[in-house]
Parts: sequence; C-alpha cells; structure tokens
Amino acid sequence: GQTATTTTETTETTEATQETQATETTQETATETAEAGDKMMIAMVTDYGDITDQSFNQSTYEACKAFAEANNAEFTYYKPEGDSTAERVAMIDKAVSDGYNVIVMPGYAFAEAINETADMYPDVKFVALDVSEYDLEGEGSDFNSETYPNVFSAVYQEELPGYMAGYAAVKMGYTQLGFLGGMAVPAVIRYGYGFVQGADAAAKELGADVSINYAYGNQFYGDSDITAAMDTWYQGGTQVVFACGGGIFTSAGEAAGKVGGKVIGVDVDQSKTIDGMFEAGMTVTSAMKGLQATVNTLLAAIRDGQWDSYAGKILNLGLVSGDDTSLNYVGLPEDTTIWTESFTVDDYKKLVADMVSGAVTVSNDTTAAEPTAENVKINFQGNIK
Amino acid sequence: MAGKNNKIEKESFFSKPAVQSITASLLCIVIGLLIGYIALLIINPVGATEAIITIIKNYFTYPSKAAALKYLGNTLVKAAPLLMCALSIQFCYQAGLFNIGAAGQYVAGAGASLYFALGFGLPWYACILAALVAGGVFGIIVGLLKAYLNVNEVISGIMLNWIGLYTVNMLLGGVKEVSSPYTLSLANTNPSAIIPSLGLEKLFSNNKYVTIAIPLAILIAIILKVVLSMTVFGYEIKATGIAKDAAKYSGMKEKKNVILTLFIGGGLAGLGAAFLFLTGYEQWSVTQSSVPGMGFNGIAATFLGGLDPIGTIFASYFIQHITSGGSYLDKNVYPSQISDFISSIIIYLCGFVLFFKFFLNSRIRASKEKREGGNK
Amino acid sequence: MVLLLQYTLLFSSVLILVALGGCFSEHSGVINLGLEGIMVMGALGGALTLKVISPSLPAIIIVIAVLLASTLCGVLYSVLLAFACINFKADQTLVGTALNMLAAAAATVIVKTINIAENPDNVSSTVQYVASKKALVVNIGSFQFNWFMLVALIALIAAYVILYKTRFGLRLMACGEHPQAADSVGINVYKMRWSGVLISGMLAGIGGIVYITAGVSEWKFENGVAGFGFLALAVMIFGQWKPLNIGLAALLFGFFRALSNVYSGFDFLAALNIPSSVYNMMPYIISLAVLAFTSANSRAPKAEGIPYDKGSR
Amino acid sequence: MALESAYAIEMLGITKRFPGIIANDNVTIQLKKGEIHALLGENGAGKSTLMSVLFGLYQAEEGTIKKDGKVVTINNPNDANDLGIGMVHQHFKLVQCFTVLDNIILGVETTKHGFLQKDVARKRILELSDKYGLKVDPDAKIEDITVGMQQRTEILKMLYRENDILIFDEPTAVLTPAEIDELMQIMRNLAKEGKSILFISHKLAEIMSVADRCTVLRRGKYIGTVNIADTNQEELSRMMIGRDVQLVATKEDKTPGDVILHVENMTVPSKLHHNNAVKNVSFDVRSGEIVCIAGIDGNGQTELVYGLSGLENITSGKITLSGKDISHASIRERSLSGMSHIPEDRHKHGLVMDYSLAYNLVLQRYFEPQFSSKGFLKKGEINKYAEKLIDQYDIRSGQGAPTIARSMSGGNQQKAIIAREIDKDPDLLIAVQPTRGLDVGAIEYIHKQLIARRDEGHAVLLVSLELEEVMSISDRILVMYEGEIVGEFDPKKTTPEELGLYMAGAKRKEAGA
Ligand SMILES: Nc1ncnc2c1ncn2[C@@H]1O[C@H](COP(=O)(O)OP(=O)(O)OP(=O)(O)O)[C@@H](O)[C@H]1O
Ligand SMILES: Nc1ncnc2c1ncn2[C@@H]1O[C@H](COP(=O)(O)OP(=O)(O)OP(=O)(O)O)[C@@H](O)[C@H]1O
Ligand SMILES: [Mg+2]
Ligand SMILES: [Mg+2]
Repeated sequence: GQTATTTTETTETTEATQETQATETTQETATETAEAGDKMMIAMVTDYGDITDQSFNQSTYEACKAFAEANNAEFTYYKPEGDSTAERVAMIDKAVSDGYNVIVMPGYAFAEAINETADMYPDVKFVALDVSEYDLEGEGSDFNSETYPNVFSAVYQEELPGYMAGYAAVKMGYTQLGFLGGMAVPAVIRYGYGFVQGADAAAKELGADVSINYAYGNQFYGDSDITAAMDTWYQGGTQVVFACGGGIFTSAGEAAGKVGGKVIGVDVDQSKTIDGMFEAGMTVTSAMKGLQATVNTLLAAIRDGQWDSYAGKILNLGLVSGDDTSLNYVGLPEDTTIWTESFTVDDYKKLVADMVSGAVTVSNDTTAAEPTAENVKINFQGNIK
Repeated sequence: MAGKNNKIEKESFFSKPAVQSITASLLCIVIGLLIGYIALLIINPVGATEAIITIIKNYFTYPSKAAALKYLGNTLVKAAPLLMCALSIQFCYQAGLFNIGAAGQYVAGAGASLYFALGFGLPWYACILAALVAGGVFGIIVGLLKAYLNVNEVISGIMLNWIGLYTVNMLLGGVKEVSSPYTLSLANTNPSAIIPSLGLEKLFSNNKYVTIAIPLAILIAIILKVVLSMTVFGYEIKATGIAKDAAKYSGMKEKKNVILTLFIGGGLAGLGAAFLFLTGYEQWSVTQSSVPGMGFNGIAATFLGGLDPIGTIFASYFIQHITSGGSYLDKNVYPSQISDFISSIIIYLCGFVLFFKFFLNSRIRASKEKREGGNK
Repeated sequence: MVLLLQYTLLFSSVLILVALGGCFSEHSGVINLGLEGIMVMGALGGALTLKVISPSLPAIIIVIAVLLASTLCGVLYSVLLAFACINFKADQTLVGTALNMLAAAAATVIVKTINIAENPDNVSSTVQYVASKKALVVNIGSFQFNWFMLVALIALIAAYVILYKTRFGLRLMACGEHPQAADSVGINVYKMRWSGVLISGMLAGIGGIVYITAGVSEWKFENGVAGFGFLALAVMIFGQWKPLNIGLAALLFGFFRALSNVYSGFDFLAALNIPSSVYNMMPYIISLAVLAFTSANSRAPKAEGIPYDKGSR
Repeated sequence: MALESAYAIEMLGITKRFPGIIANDNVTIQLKKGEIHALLGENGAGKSTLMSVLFGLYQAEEGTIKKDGKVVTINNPNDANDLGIGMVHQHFKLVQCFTVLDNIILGVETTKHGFLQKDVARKRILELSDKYGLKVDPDAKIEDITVGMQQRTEILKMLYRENDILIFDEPTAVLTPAEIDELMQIMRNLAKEGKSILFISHKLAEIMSVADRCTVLRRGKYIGTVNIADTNQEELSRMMIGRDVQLVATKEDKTPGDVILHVENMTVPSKLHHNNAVKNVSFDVRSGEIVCIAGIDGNGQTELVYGLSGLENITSGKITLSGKDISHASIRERSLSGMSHIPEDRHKHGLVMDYSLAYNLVLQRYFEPQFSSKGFLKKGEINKYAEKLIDQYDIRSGQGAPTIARSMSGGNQQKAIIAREIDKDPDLLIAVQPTRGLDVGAIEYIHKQLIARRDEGHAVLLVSLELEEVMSISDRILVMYEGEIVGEFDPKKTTPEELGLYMAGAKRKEAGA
C-alpha cells in the first residue's frame, strides 16, 4: 500500500522530466543518425568487471565486436565508474546521447538500470543477458511483453551445464570433485548447484562413494591464497575441480599442474585457454552457455528487422533440442571434452535427450545457502577469501 | 612609484596564508593535470587532448543541459561522502592523528546504516545515527589503543579497515538480495530510510539520489571550521595534537581528547557512508574483498583542501569531478585509471605544499629585507 | 603439512622482504607507508621481465633477471618518496599514501597501455608469465621450493649483519635516532636517508614480485597487492625494527595466512567449522592484538617521521 | 715553516644572519693555545651560533677563521674535525639507544672489510678515559647512564678524534654541583695537556674559577675580552647586560602564615625503575614563605612535583591545598584550587610551542568565562589579556601576542610561563628550576618575581639544583635524597657544605616537626 504509492509517484515525476530530456537528446542526435541512415550503433555497457574478465563480459564483447566488424556497424563499450545502478544508468545515458541505438548489457545487476532507462529511451533497443524477470520485477512479478517493450533479455539455465559437468565427471570415474566458484553471484551458484546435482545423480547410479569440496574464491581472479586452497584440495586427493568464474581457473590450473589434476572450464570452451596455459589434457570439459550465440542471434535479428519478435521478452535459455545439441544454448563441448569409455559422447547425447524429454530434471532453486545432496558428501567451505 | 606600490601589494597579497594555500592547491592541480595529459599523450597522442578535456568536462560531455544537471547531481552525491571522509581525516590530523582508518570507519558506517535500514526497518535519521555511532566506535578502538597502549594509529587503523570489511560483509550478508551479493534495495525494502531531498532533486533534473546529504555535508564542514578555529574544544584538540604533554600539564584530559577526536573522526567517516548508502545510490556488495577507496581518497581531498574544512569542500568536489570524468574516456584507447593516476599525482604534489609556502615566504621576506635595506 | 610449511615459508618470505625494507627506511628516519605501492611497482617490473624473457634460458638467469628488474623498479619508485620526504620535507604519511594510490593507478595504466599496443582487444591489466614462472621453483618431493625463499633468507641475514656489524648500519641507525647527532659527527643525514629509502625500495620491490608469483602465473594489476605491504608494516613493528625478530614475526604471520588457506586439509580444523571470514580476519586481528601488547614500550626509531632540517636544533 | 701563531683559533669579524635577526654582528674571538676561554652573553646573544659557525654547522656570511694563523674554511663538522675542532653541544648529541662506545666511534669508525672493529676502539677509549680521569662504561647504553657520564662521553668523543680545540656549550647547565666540580677539574687537566678550550656558561662563578680569559657578547655584538685575573663577577655581568645586576637576591624577613600546602606520607611511583621515586614524604608550605627542595638531580624531585601537580598519580598519602583535599584531584581541579606550576621542562610541558604567545598565555585559563562563553573562545579578550601580560612582565618577542612560541628565546619563553602562572594569583606557586639555562639578567628578574609572591603573602615551593639559588632566596630548605626528605634547614643557619653532605646522602635527620 504505502510503499507502492510512494514508488509510483516517484517514478511518475521522474518519467515526466526524463521524457523531455530524452526528447532533447534524441533531437540532438537525430541529425547524426539520419546521415548515417539506419546504421546499427551498438554499445555495450560492462558489468563491474572489464571486458577481459575471461568470462562473461569478454564473451559478450567479443561477440558484439565480431558482429559489428562483419556487418559494418558502429560498436563501442562503456565501463561504469563503479558498481552501482546509478553509474550503470549514467553509462546508458551516455551511450544513448552518443547516438547508440542498441545497448548490450551483460549481467543480472543491470536490472535496476533497465528499469530506469528503458522507457526513457523507447527507440533504443536493449539487449540484456542474465537479467531475469525477478531481477526486474521482484517476487510478485506480473511481467508481460508490454512491461518493457524495447527490452530483450536472455537468462541461461546454468544449472543444466553444471549438472552435465558434474554427471560427466563422476561417470568418467572421478570420485573426489571440487567446485571453485568465483563470487557467489546467481549464475555461479546455479552452475554450482547443478554440478552438485549432476554428481549426486551419477553417484547414485554408480553407487560410488563421491565427495565434493565446495568453495567460492570471492573474486574472479586467482592468487596465492586461492592456489594454496586448491593445492590443499588436489594434494588432499581431489581429482577434478570445476573452476567456475572468470580468471579463477588460473589458481585451479596452477595447483592441478603440480599433481596431474584436472579442471573443468566454464561459460565457453576453455580447454584451449587452460591447456595452453598449463598442460594438454588438463581440461576435462567445460560447462558452456551460449552467450555469443545469443548476442549474434539478437544482433542479426535487429539487423534484419526482426527485433519485434524478441522485443519485450525474457527468454530462459537452455535446451531446445534433444537431437541436435548444436542448437542448444547450454551444454558441453563435443570436440574437446575428453570422453572416456565410461562416459562417451553418446552417453552425453543421451543425457541431453533425457533432460529435454524431462526424464532428467534439474532444480534451479538457489535459495539454500549451501548445496545439498543425498549420495555425495559435500564439504562446504564458503568463501576462501 | 606606482610600480613599486603594486609590487608591495602583490607581496602582501601572497603572504596571506589562505592565498598561499589556494595558490599551492591550484598549482598541484595544474601540474597533476599536466602530468596526466603527458601520460595520455604517451599512450596515444591522437586523442589525448580530447581525453583530458573529457576528464575535465565530466558531466558536460552530455549534450543536453538536463542530463548535465542530472550528472552534476551524481558527482555531488559522491562528493558528499568523500567530503565527510576528508573531514574525518582532517579533524584527526588537527589533533596530530593520521586517521587512515577512515576507510574502515566508512565501512562500519555503511554496515550500520544499511543494517538499521534493511534489518530493522528504521527511518533515515535513525540509520544516520547508527552510522555515526558505528564509525565512531571504530574510531574509539583506534583511540583507546593509542591512548592507553600506545599503538600507532596508522597501523591499527589499517588493521581495522580489513576487520571492518569482513565484519560488515558478514553482517550485511543477512540483508542481501537472495540471489545476488548486493544488499536489498532501499527503495523497495524501506523507503523511509532514504534521506529526504526536500525538493532539492528538482534542481538536478530530478536526480533521485540528490538529497539533503549534500548540503548537510557542507554544513558539517562549516561547523568543523568554526569548532576548530573558534571554540574551546578546538583549542583543546589542537593543543593535544601539537603538544600532548603540554596539554596534559594544562589540565586537559589528553587521553580523553585523543579518544574523543577519533570518535568524532570515525563518526564523520561513518556519516559519510550513510550519506551515500542512504540515498540508494549504491548497494553494498557483500563479496567485496577490498576496502572501498573512499576513505583513502579522503586523504587526497584533505591535503588538497589545504587542511582547511572550507578548502576541503572544493577539493572533494574536484577530486570526485575528475574521477567521474575518467569514466567517460574512450576505454578502447585510454584506461579509466588515468583519473586515479591524476588524483594520486595531485596528492603526491600536496606533499610539497609546505615547502612551497616556505619558499614563497622566504622569497617575500628576502625581497622585503632588500627593499628595506635599500631604503636605509 | 607440507603445504602448510610451503605456504608459510612463501608468505613469510614476502613479509620478511617487505618488512626489512620498511625496517631500513625507518632506521634511517623515514616512515615508509608506501611499501604497498613499491611492491606493486616491483611486481610490475618483475612480471614484465618474466613475460618477455625466454623461458628456455637457464633458471638462474631468469631468477636473477627478475630480481634485477624488480629491484630496479622498486628503487626507482622509492625515489619519489625519498625526494619528497627527504629533500622537500613532505609529510611522510601523506606521500606514502599517495604512492600507494599512484602505484595502483600507474601500474594499471602501464599494463593496459602495453596490452592495447599488442592487441587492441586486450584492454586488461593482466600480465601473463606461465612458462618462465616455472624457473622460479624447484620441486623437492611434494615440497615446492621457491628461489625467493632463499633470497628472503639471505636478505634477513644480510640485514642483520649490515645493521649491527657495519659502519653503514651504525650510521644509518644514528640518522633515524638522532639525525642532529649524526650530522654533528660529519655524517650526511640526507645521503643516509636516501640510502635507507632506496634499500627499502629494493626489498619491497622484490617482495612484490614474490607475492604475485607465489600462487599464479598471471597477475591483474588492478588488484594491487591486497594489503600485504601494510601487513608487512605490522610485522616490522611486531619485530620491533630488529631483523631477527622481524624474521620470527613474519613466520608467525605467514603461518596464519597460510593456515587460513589450507585449514581444510586438517580434519580437526575443518571440523571446527569456523566461518572462513574469521580465518580471513585472523592475521589482522592477531596483528592488532600483538600490537596492543607490544606497543607500550615500542622501540621505534626516535626521529622517524620527522623531516631532517639542518637548521633546526 | 711559517711563523708560529700564538692563537690556536681566531674568528675575525664574523657576521651570521638568520631571517629577521643578526645573530653575530662582526664578532671577533681569539683562542690562545692551552687556554680556557670563556664566552659570556645573555640568552640569545649569539654564543651558540658563533660556536656553530666554528664547528661548521652554520656558515658565516662575513668574516674569516684562522687556525694556527692560517685562514681555513669550515663548511661542515667534518672540516672542523679535520682541523681538530670538537664540540660538546648545549643539548647533547648522543644517540640514546646506542652504547657509549658506538656514540664515540660514530663518524670515525675503524673498519676491516667494511666491518666494525669495536675491540680496537674499546681499547683506545679505556686508555683515554684512564689518562683524563673520564670514567665511563663503554658498553652501557646512553639512556641508562647519568647526565654526567653522558657528558664524559661527549668529551671522550672529542678526545677520541684527537681534537685539540674543544668547545663546551653550556656544559654545566645540566650538571649537579659535584659533577660541575669534576668537570672543572677535567677541563683544567685538558688545558694542561695543551688543549685549547672555549667554554660557554651563564654562571659567573664557574667562569671566574676555571677560565683564563673571557669574551663577552651582547645582542650579537662583540663587547670585549678580559683577563679573568683582572676582573670580577660584577664587571662581567655589567659588560654582558649593559647595566648593574643584582647577583644575589635580597629579601626582607617575614613570618609565615597559615599552612597552604600540606603533604602527608606521599608516595609516588617511578617511571624509570620499580622502586618508588618519592617515599612517604611529609611537609608543609605556609603562606608568605619560600620553601625550597634541594637535592641532586634524580632524587625524586621531579616525581614529587608530578605528584603534587597531578601529572602522576600518587600511590598513597594525602595532599591538602588551603585545607582542601586534592590527593586525587585532576590536574585541572588542582589548578583551579589555587595551584600554579612552573614546569621543569618548558618545551615539553610549559608551552604549546606552535601556538601563539597569546594562546599560550591562557593555557591554564582558556575555559574561564573571561576568555570563553558558551564554548566559544573570546579571541579579543585573549589578545587583550596577552597584551597586558606582555607589557606587565616585559615578555619580548618578534610580533607580540601573535608570535609563535617556538620562535621566542628561551628566556622569554620562561618569562611567558612565569607571567601566566603568577597572574593566576595562586595560593601556591610551584617553580621547578625556573632559572635553568638563563642569563643573570633573567635570573634576577625571576628571583624578584618569586620573592614578590612571597611578600604578598602567598606560598612558594621552589625546586632547584643550584645551591646558590637555594641559599639566596628560600626561607626554609628541605633536602631530598633517594626519594625521602632527609633534612630541613634554615638558610641563615646552614652552609652549602652542610647541605652538600645531606644531598649526597652522607647525613640525615628527620624533617618536619
Ligand atoms: N636556526 C636559527 N634560525 C633562526 N634564528 C636562530 C637560529 N638559531 C639561533 N637563532 C637566533 O639567533 C640568536 C642567537 O642565538 P644563539 O643560540 O646563538 O644564542 P645563545 O647566545 O647561544 O643563547 P643561549 O644562552 O640561550 O644559549 C637568537 O636570537 C636566536 O633566536
Ligand atoms: N629554527 C629556529 N628558528 C628560530 N629560532 C630558533 C630556531 N632554533 C632555535 N631557535 C632559538 O634559538 C635560541 C637558542 O636556542 P637554544 O636551543 O640554545 O635554547 P635556549 O634558549 O638556550 O633554551 P634552553 O634554556 O632550553 O637551553 C632560542 O631562543 C630558540 O628559540
Ligand atoms: Mg646557546
Ligand atoms: Mg641556553
């Protein structure tokens, strides 16, 4: 009651001025854009990390850049001054005032910023990644395609590739696993909880005695402290660690290298990066999500005038096909995963098919503070730093 | 004849301490910007001029007046906590204490204000008070250690910065969003905890973060100026700072003064955090693994402000101005850290201010003596 | 167990080197709060050397080259401190703080510039040195020996000998205790203070490269050195400005730091289920407690922090 | 070989300026070989500056220095040392945490392969200390030894460097009477060995006893050089001040009144050792009398005053001031109850050196309604009051009330403290070594002030190490030895010799009663 009224009032007043402001801005930039025709002007605003985080921002950046080069579109990126909605909004305002008409924003943290800017700039196309309905509208969301008519967001079901990785690892014969998250942000937690569920399921199937060391590094880069913790894991018997978050694999890889341990990559196929840095064959597999594919699809749709079929939607991207895994937004890399006899590429495809068919279900509930499992012993260590 | 008079006037003009401080600070700024410009030139000469102008322009890079005003608002919103941290350091400096712990006191203030707002659902003034007390308590710890156990305040301050960070991360873990490391949004959870704006936001294109925190910070600076230069309390604090033993001899409670000073200093830094977090501008991220730089930047503002509360108002604004300006650089060419680079150069240069004043004074005196000698 | 020992020694080596750096500077009379910044710059020099040096060179050459580069960068950077604080009598705490901020910003700017020059898409502040880093370590069974452990030990012994057994040490300490006295017997206080600060630049610079190579094969310079320079200051105070005590203090601090990372390897510690934040706070809480007990009769060099002015008496 | 000069050192026409002041104005001083040459002048007359020029700490703007008749340039202490010039500074230049040996060799260390050869040095030091009767323990730390031994260390520093021109800048200001005698003897020995000595002192008696000749400076200017044998104390002080000075204070007899300060079984702990510094001390001070605590430095006088003034908590006993129990009162309460305290260390306790003179003059009273209202300072009133005191007590300073205390001369700093403490109109004035390091003019002035307090019917407690002062102005003398009062005397009925025995602990009698 009370709260709601206040909020609405504020929004209204803001809207009023912001609209005038928006009109002014567009008027000023109108001449420029007219000359350039309907040229796509793509701007990416980064999350707090920069575009070389070896993860989220970087994949998005690379996809946008590649697209822009291939399609003769204008592209740049903005990095907010700090980690706050106000500063993200500032960069969106800046991008629009600089004439950009497609804004790409990776990260759930953009929800508030979208809230504030989307209706201010109705002619600008907002492409968000990882921003969910709940991030935008809160618990009692009655989200529909008219809520944000110029926004598209893709949310990934990270728990699925996490599950696959965990399942695969146990099936491949590893019984002592590790999960090293970056910071405990939603996507990382989903990966982690999926990983635990996958391992749990495989352990149940095999009746194997499986344990998982579970921790977050509380940062997206490795350092001596995290390497020390990883050394403790590997030298304490851990065979494979799912290094889940930006550059944190450097610590896992470093420690794995000393004892011939293995690593699982994240987001993209990291085998080249990790193996290249440490030793061939270290990367067992990677739990991937199709960031780049999404960016490509969306930018292509905008180029081809098909924005309307995406506008206003929030898609929960995961598996779409049980037959052709290349159509899926999440999965394991078929070429670089080191398949074994106990878990072949066909086993993987069957798993995918089962997931699509509903024979295998994965929970995306991340409300619990710690992951739980029935057949796997979890050694939860919280934040290392 | 006229020329000579002119010269005398000019000299006496430059012999005023306030004029010297301002000149020195301006000189630091100019040299700092120049070095920054040179760095930009080295990185990439083509866009360097535009880049330095971008930094200096900050919100003026927005073409529309409304947007510029809005982002002037943002700069001010962040300048207010910076000013508070600077005042914290300055107040303690007057009492001979280098309060590097302001960073941790700021963290404590953030923790307390957000917990009172989100955990207890209390209104803004209660949260502000909580921040003041929490920052103050962190200050008091430093003060007690200093007064009774002779622990160097710089070292204990640094240790407490980290302890504060981890404690606040743990504490605020209780009021964070379910699936993100950020604390709950004030606007959604407890709007009464947002500092009122009393219509002030209208001046800044309805920038919703603009609140009375900004004028409050300025008011506090003015109050501090008055307290330090005109009151009995200021007299005692400064005496304790300059000469602890003499203060004790004269019957001042020098230990109490040290502790009280750090309490006030801590309180100011804590308030600074409230002035930022209770506007809703920023949410605390409970996975932060480094102490926010606000407290350290306060050192810059203090010294650039010539260790004077009024000067610090302008210095805080300036430092925030170029820091914000840095975020508008073309990141494909220039790192945004250029702004930090420039502000740290400026702080470094502030170290030379004393010498500069000394030099200026001896020049003034020398030329005066010469003139007097000539008149004989 | 081996891991605990290995990381204790590794962290202690960093702390010893940097704390000894602080020790030399303070014995000469200059408070060096900029150790953190000097570490960053030393680390930068070392990291860039590791990056460009051919990994196929003999290990000893790589180690020496890295030491030289870090030393050079640390020393050059500490010139800023010496110049401002000794010749221009600047406030040492202020300048030290400025240098910390400057190093973080400058190192990031420098690395980003280099990276962008190499590859316009690489705007990161990360320097990679996977291959050449291997030269820094020797595996002895499951213990990974790091050459820098030896360097730290040598530095520790050398510091003891220099401070207590040589003319230079005697004069240096005189300048930190009573510069007027030193001046009156013909010692050039400015020169001694410069030496003290430059030595601290050298040691902290080496400490920087040891810190960043201690665990990983690349470093993101935006992250600085995460407060290690300040921890080293605490070690120095705990060690009461005496090399051997500093060595012991560093071992203690290094031990707790290592323990906070490897405790999960000890069943009884893991069973205690202490929140990791507590382990993380541990070194700082211990420092504070230790300082509270040791500071009452602190033997800090008497004249530290006070700019020397020939004229004043 | 050129003609042998009779002078070891000649400083001819030396002019040295500091910003705003000419410290030495065309000063000439000639030091004969093997003589003890005194240098006399008021505070701030330029004595230390002149010696610093000779020692290379300062460079003179004008004038020449000759060594053995040859012009030399002395740019730094090294040059001075090479010329055989050594100096014992007014404030010792010793590193507190170093040993005696380290301090002596500092700057002229013998090394082998860069390592210190301390054994060689120790042998030489012991030889020197035997030869000149300078007893020291080479391995003791400076912070643990007496002032006298520190001074012997300073002298050994010069001898170790084989200096033959020795400068002593106010060496006796910090010494006990016995140590002074010892030093005088050492100086005579040194002169006999052929060393030439320059000796600065404010104490005319010492100059008369040890020096051969004396050069007098006044306000930076050379006044003249006299043979000690042909002069007397009165003439010297006239040369120095420019007028006749009353060297011995005179006062009328007065019968003491009520008890103002009553001390009963007071015990004060020591900061230096575990024993109590003041043990179970009892005494009274009445209105209209000056009671003097005599004793050798370090026998608990400092702590006694700390206990009385509240700078240190007493562990047992009772103190009453004008009938009010102040045993555990705060410093401020004691001050408000009518106690004033001229502290022993005027730089550490007496003044906030970076505050203006005006601010310092209200250091005990800034909070009173006269100087503040509702928490705000009344700056106008403070300045007016400062001007009044400056006038009344003749405090000289560069810019008057706004002058920073640090830039004032020692004598005037002391005057400011005295003005402040006396103007509070206290029932009890405690003065600790109020004349230390001051010239005879300043001493005369301070003695007059103390006696005036007494004559107005107030109580004065004077702590002094100087027997002459004690004998001349006190009405009653209490001798302290090892924390206890070992005797009470009437100055008219005792002799310095008798007091000396008590001060050294050779005799004792119960005090009070
Ligand atoms: N370094 C300095 N800078 C400025 N003025 C100085 C300095 N040293 C001394 N003076 C001034 O020069 C004058 C002479 O000082 P000097 O120390 O030589 O006096 P002095 O005769 O030794 O006095 P005292 O008997 O108190 O020791 C004084 O007025 C003093 O204030
Ligand atoms: N840097 C300086 N600037 C101005 N005046 C100075 C400076 N250094 C010393 N003085 C002045 O020089 C004079 C002599 O100093 P000195 O150290 O001899 O003290 P003093 O007057 O003899 O006092 P004390 O009785 O404590 O020995 C003092 O008046 C002091 O204030
Ligand atoms: Mg003197
Ligand atoms: Mg004197």
